[in-house]
Amino acid sequence: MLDYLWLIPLLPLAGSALNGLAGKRLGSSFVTWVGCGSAGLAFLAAAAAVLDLVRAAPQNREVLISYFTWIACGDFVAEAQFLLDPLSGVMILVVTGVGFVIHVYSIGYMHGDGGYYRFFSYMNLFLFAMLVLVMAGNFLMMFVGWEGVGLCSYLLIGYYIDRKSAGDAGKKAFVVNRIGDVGFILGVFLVFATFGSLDFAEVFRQIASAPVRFPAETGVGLLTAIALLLFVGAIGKSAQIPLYVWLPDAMEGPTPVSALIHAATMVTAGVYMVVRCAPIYSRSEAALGVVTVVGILTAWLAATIGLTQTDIKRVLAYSTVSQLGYMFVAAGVTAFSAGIFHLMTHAFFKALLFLGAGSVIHAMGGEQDLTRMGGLRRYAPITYRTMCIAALAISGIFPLAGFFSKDEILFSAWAGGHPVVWAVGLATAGLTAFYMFRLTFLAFHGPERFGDDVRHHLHESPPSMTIPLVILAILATVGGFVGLPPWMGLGPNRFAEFLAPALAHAHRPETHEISHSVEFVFALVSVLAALIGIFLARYMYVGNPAAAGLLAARARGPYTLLYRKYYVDEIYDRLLVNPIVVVSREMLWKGIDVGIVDGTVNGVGASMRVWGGLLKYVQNGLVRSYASWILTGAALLLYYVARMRG
Amino acid sequence: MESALDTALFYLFAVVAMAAAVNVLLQRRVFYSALSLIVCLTSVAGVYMLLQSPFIATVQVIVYAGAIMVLFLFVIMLLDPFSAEAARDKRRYLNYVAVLLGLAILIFLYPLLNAYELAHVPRLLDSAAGGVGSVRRLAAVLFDEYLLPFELTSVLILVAIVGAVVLARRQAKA
Amino acid sequence: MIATYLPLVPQLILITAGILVMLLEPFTAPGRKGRLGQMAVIASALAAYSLGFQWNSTPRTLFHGMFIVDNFTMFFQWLFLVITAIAALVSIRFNQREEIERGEYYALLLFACSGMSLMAASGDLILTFLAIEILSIATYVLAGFKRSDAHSNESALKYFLLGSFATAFLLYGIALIYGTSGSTNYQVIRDVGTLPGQVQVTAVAGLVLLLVGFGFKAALVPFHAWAPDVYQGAPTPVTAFMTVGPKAAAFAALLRILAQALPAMADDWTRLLWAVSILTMTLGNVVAVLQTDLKRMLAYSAIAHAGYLLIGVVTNTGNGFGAVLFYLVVYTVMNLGALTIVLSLSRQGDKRVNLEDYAGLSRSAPFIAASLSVFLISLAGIPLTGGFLGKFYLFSAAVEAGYIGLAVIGVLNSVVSVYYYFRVMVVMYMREAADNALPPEPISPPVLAIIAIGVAGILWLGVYPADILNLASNSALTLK
Amino acid sequence: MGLHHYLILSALLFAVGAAGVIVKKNIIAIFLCIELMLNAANLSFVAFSRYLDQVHGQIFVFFVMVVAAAEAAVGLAITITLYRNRRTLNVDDADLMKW
Repeated sequence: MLDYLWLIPLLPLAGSALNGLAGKRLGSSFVTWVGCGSAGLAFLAAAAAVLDLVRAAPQNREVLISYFTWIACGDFVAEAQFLLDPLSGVMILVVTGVGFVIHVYSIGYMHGDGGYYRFFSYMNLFLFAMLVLVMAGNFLMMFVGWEGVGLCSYLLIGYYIDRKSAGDAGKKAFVVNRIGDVGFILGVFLVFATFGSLDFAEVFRQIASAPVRFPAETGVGLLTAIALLLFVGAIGKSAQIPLYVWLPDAMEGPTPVSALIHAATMVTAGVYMVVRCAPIYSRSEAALGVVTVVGILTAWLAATIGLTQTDIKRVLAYSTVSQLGYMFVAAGVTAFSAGIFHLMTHAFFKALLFLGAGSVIHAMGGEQDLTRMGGLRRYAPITYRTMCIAALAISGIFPLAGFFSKDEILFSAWAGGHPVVWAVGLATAGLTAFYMFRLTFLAFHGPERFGDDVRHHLHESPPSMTIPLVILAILATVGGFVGLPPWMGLGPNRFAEFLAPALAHAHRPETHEISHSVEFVFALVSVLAALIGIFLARYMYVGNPAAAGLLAARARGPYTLLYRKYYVDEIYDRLLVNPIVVVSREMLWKGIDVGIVDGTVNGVGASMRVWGGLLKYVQNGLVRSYASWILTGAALLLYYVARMRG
Repeated sequence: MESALDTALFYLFAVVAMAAAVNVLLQRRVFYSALSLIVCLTSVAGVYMLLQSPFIATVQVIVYAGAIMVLFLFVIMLLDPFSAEAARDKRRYLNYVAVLLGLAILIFLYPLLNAYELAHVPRLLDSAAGGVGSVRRLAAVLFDEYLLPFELTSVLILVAIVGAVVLARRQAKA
Repeated sequence: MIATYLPLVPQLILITAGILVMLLEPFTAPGRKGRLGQMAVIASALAAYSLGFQWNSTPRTLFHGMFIVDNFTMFFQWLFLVITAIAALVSIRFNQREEIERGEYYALLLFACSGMSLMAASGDLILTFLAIEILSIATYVLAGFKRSDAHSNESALKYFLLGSFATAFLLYGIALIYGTSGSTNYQVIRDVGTLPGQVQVTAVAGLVLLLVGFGFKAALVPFHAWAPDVYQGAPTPVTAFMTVGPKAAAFAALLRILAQALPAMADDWTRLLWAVSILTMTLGNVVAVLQTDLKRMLAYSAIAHAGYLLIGVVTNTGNGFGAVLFYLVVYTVMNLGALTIVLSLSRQGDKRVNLEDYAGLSRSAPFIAASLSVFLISLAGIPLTGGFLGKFYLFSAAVEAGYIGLAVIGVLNSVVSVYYYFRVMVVMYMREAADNALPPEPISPPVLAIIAIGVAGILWLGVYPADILNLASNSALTLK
Repeated sequence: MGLHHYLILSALLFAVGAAGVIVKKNIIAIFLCIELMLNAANLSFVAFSRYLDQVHGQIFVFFVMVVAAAEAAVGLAITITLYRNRRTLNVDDADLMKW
């Protein structure tokens, strides 16, 4: 199978092209077959390839195939190549596997939508871009995928083209991502300037084999600069502080899109990139510190915001941001395999949560407000049960998937000498359990808070939607078993061992052994924290429904602060957008030309418009004025020469 | 070549040329501007004489001051000979900007021109056969070294003729 | 003997065809003037074919070093011939619609092409000057070809007045350089000032004045102000021609002069152009954000692209020059493609070029909307298009040469540019057409074919650029 | 009487012409100012030619005159078309397109 590696990304691309070009004419069943079929086949191909990889001896678990020389100019060479090693193997399985399930789910969810073919075309394209990203053998190809997912997310988030908010959200996602991409591409340039190559293998080999030239850095050196620039890209793509604002807005897309973006693809790209560049990060203490701090802060902040949100998809969105924070914490404390492990389990249960939420929204006829749900378990039993499993998994209850990965991260933080990080992480785990069960109880338990008209058409979703839920529920249950921790006495962590060859070039700090019994105690503590969260949620939302309202009323200030998401959007508006708008309106517009721009300003557009307004003064349409610019330019250039040489 | 007469003549031509050039700017009626420019061109032809380039000086008077400027005057007469430039100026400040920039160019250019060292320029080309202004030598170089540009001037003129005809032709439709 | 002058054959073909078109014009019935346009296309193809024989021949000069025969010349002549042929082809329908069907139009295009080719081949400042004038005068007239339209008049007037103004600077610069080196031949100028210490300051003043002239032709800030107005007012096929042809020609001549004649002043011109490059890309992008007229928006985007191109010139390395050549090809394809679509969709009177007019285009003309999207994505520099690779190659050449700041500003600029390119796509795909909106003009099959080839080309350049990249770096070799 | 005198005179004429392009409002007057600038460059050419004892500079002057004539023909034609459509020779009236 390894010879046909190119099939894996190309299948979705072909599907996308076919659906995009001919889907409209050939009808929806054709679209379904092509769309899901290409994703399914890609999954099978990926599975076959990874199976080959598993069969190979550990030292042979790296396949790098170059197809053609993409760019060759002077000493700069970039091959079009795909890399399959344990790390990308895990990623392609997750991407194609979860992606395929989401595709199947979309058959039911998007049924009857006018842009059915368009939707599947975009989804396939998205898979393609993500696969290019994870299978890239060099930084440049990775950047191609990196930009590609950004572009596709723009198409998918803005899918409901009639809704202005959808278009805005798409634009926001794209612009924020582009800001991150600047950092990324600059990092890539710096890599090239430093190592003279963009191939992962070559760059990492140079780093690992030249400890004198690239020592582990404690201060800010070249590697730190590269790592931090690349991390800016990761912050944008993986929605970390301060660039996380696009992700909650991305809920404007159809729910399967949210599932795809949040669970299996796009947002995990940043984590993947950091782990892929482990040889760089692990040699820079400063970069690791930044990654850890950003990760843990994001985890905590997003979890607290999640406590108060009432839109079911927004709660999930903030939970994604929070869980991504965990993954970065793992990378920050050099527990790279734990980060990827959590990435995988998270893909299972987060996809499940989103699809479950989609099923609820579907059943409720588009309602997303938790305060208008309640008692749904009677109407949608399969959705209810699978959602419960997902909530238990994300909370980290033994023996579901989330338990193993989250526990490993928290323990690594402690073992790596970061007790504060561990403590905050533990508290965040409690919060996570609380808000996930708050969601579950509000939606499925308690009195029904909706009208009769909604009740009439309440129904469980069709099998094409519930079967994916069940599959994902199984994965969320057993997915953690691939990486059983050593303290269970069943041998070393298999998952970490499998990944090890891909992380061979990473710098290993010295660690001290901690006995298994201590590890066991830590696991116990984190389960306890989750249980406290769950019972608190049960007390407030099932046992004593008045308590929640009371608490919100008592702690008016903090509650509003959280409900308003720390006012971050408002702060961004105030600090960045508004001053520009005000200054421009008061000082520039009135002075120059009132009404050049008709009020509608947002984000980048606003600030650009201000500068543009100033520059329009230059471009006043008069030949004489233009001539004076030419003369000014000539005078300035001459002045320079007279100064420098005269 | 140094003589008091030469110097005196140079300053005479230079002052007249400059005065005429400034007058081109000062005149409100374009007709007078054009006439002033002819004066300027003719004085520069005088400077050419001082530079021992009689042929160029002749061409300057006949072709430049003669033919080309007549074309100008012709068009001026055709369109709008004597109306003064619009008194209302959309950007009056541009006048000051222009003077300022003109001065700036001069101030910055002056040291650069002043630093010019004739001795640093290698004399690579012919200094044979007659003076610089000899028509024979002009022709020899023009039709040998500069054959390609010379032929291309015909294309240039052709383009100009086609362009002028296309644009200035009477509008076909009523 | 005759064989020596074979490299001039393309020029002869162009000029002869131009004269022939003019001679045949009175004998061609109105409504059939398209034939003359086809003649121009055929002549370009013939010239391109005859060029092929010169490729990879030993570099040499003709006419006492006036005319340089090398791969650089060939590369640019091919580029210009392609530009001219496409401009002629897309003009046929447009000119019929706008009622400006005249054979002279195609003759002027051919003459302009010959001027551009000479600019790339010239090894002497005087020849360069004449070639620029042939090109400029032909373009002045083309810009004003729609005589009855006030916008077209104004476009021609602005281009002409400011163009001759800039020409005067250029000429004065040539005079100073002639005075300091005793010749206008590039090779001689280079020999006189082989070492930086031998350069006279007066020659640097000459360099500055040359830069003003070329800065005007290539629309570099602050010599750019004419460009948006002229591009907007000119008939759209002429705009398409002007945004790529003369700009590429200006870069060709500039590269030759800077790298072949004035390498001793590299310190000066890299520093000056460094600043000009930053100004140019930033201003172009920032102001493009404000535009609602698509032609005008593309005009500013053309300014911004000149800034990117300048990065490669500033590096003063073989890789940088190769990147400039490659990016010129990419830029030509995407800009011509985008403007071809704009001009084909516009209605009589060059109407319907506003952003709002593109609402709902994805419904009424899905292929065109998709093609335009590809061109815009490429202009924005998104991967898997030629635009991305071109920019990447330029920026990495800059980083390699140590101009990291320049690369950073370039990247930031390309981020800003995404905003306005994507706005067009948003309007096409996410907004409905107004009820009273004019439907887009149907597009003729040859133009459709050109658009399709352009799309394929831009993707090809993005996925498998090796061929063109080699061609470009091969052609840039003679410069260094 | 050194070469510098001629160069300075040339620069003076050039600067006056350049300023004139901005000062003048009549299209033809602007055009005259541009001719003045070309003429200034010519003066430099002839002066250099004389002092370098070369004939080349004078040949350039021929070419410049050809260019000037060609520009004059086309420029005046453009002016005439504009005048036909707009009945004005004021360059400030040509501001349909801006920003």
